[in-house]
Amino acid sequence: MESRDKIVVKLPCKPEYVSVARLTVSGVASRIGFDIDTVEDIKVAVSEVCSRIISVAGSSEKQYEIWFDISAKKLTISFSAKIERINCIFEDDEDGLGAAIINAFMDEVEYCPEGKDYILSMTKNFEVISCNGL
Amino acid sequence: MESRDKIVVKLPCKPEYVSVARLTVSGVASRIGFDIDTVEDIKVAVSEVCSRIISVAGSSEKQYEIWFDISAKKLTISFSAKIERINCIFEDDEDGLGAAIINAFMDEVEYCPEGKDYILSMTKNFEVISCNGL
Amino acid sequence: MSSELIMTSVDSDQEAKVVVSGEIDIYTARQFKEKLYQFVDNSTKDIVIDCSDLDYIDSTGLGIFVGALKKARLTDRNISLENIRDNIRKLFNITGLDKLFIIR
Amino acid sequence: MSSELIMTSVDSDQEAKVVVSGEIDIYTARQFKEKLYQFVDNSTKDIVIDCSDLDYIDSTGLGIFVGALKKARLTDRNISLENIRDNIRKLFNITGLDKLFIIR
Ligand SMILES: Nc1ncnc2c1ncn2[C@@H]1O[C@H](COP(=O)(O)OP(=O)(O)O)[C@@H](O)[C@H]1O
Ligand SMILES: Nc1ncnc2c1ncn2[C@@H]1O[C@H](COP(=O)(O)OP(=O)(O)O)[C@@H](O)[C@H]1O
Repeated sequence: MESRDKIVVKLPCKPEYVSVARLTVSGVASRIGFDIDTVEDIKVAVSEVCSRIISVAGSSEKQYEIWFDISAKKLTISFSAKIERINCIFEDDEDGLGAAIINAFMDEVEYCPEGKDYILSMTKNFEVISCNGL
Repeated sequence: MESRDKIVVKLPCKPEYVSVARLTVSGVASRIGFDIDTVEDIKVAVSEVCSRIISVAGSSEKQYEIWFDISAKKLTISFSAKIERINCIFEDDEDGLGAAIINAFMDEVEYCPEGKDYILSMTKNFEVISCNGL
Repeated sequence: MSSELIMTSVDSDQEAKVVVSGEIDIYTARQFKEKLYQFVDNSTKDIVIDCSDLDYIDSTGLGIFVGALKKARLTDRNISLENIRDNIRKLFNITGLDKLFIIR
Repeated sequence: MSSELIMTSVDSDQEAKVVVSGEIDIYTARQFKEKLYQFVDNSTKDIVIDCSDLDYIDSTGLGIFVGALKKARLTDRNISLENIRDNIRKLFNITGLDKLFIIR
């Protein structure tokens, strides 16, 4: 598999389509080689972000996008949506259940990106054999 | 469910991601209420188009898009890709196995759209009770 | 494939039991919340929720479990969760909710 | 979830049998084609393909079955397909390939 593939999914800000996001992310994560438990974790984390976007979007007429960036070492998933006056979608809820789940399942999470074209970005690394002298 | 939802998936022109398209279309079709057999049919038809696009695209650096248009009466799935000099992706193969499958499973197929922003479009109707005097 | 949620419940002399199957997410949550809260309100016994066929739950769903527990506690009752699958059990551990519920 | 394809084969005195499981699509097709054609070339008996665990096949995969049959016919042999699931059987009917293969 080459080093930088991109996949994008654009969905309406409606609760009924979060299941579509879950299926797509499962497909991507398993295809690129994550094991079944990790696929489940990534799916759950993505679903939390989707739900949050839908909750804060305020209008079901809006759409959001999920970007998958696939490289040899990691999968980065970014979300974009035109949500007015909101930069941090998990603001006031950083110790909530949703954020706790995302933090536990992803390796890196960028919650409040400044001046970026996405509103949240998170990364899962492929496991690599440690060379840290262990 | 409201009358016109749109979902878009953008994928690399690479065989390994056709399975992602299949999962996504299964998710969409089942979410909007098609029965399990019809979901399978639509999935198979979409997969045929994806494979064909990848075959004629010529380069795995390209991307293609699948557009889902959801209305109360039907699901329309359109495909777009920047493929030079090709307007009809099933040209010379209209009696091939792929086209036979698509024709059998979808209610309408537009194979060679002229002056459109898609290269193929197909529709599956929700079953409706016939009022044709039957 | 489809993420439907089914909740069935029995409130007899012996037990107050809820069986949830399918997926509890932002789409199915509202309906689930209503049904579960109503069940907790109408029952007078400790409640058992059987999760054998619960495939998926998100933070919205977990919040509803917590809400139901708070309701139950108002009348000194408890909620225990039965037959939770590993993927869901993991969520209870991560969020610390495993310490709130009786899990068996 | 993952659309891997597994093909195992036995070529004994009694039978020449291939078991395919998983998904045959544009991604897994090339590898499948090589293996199946090689098996047909190396065997001298009629060939049975067991499709019990074949979840999915697309036109590329069907084309490979046809190609294998043409190869087999060159030496007067046949290919029969066993235990095809309904969703895949449907594809054979639609394409007319059900008349080409012995399906049982
Ligand atoms: N570890 C915990 N122990 C007890 N209660 C908790 C715990 N984590 C969350 N809760 C409670 O669960 C409910 C839902 O949590 P959360 O999803 O974070 O709330 P919010 O809806 O504000 O995002 C809240 O009432 C919160 O206080
Ligand atoms: N109904 C049929 N009966 C016999 N052979 C068929 C039938 N349909 C297709 N074939 C053969 O199957 C092979 C693959 O078909 P197809 O996928 O249409 O070819 P292509 O690769 O040109 O698209 C071809 O050799 C074709 O002649």
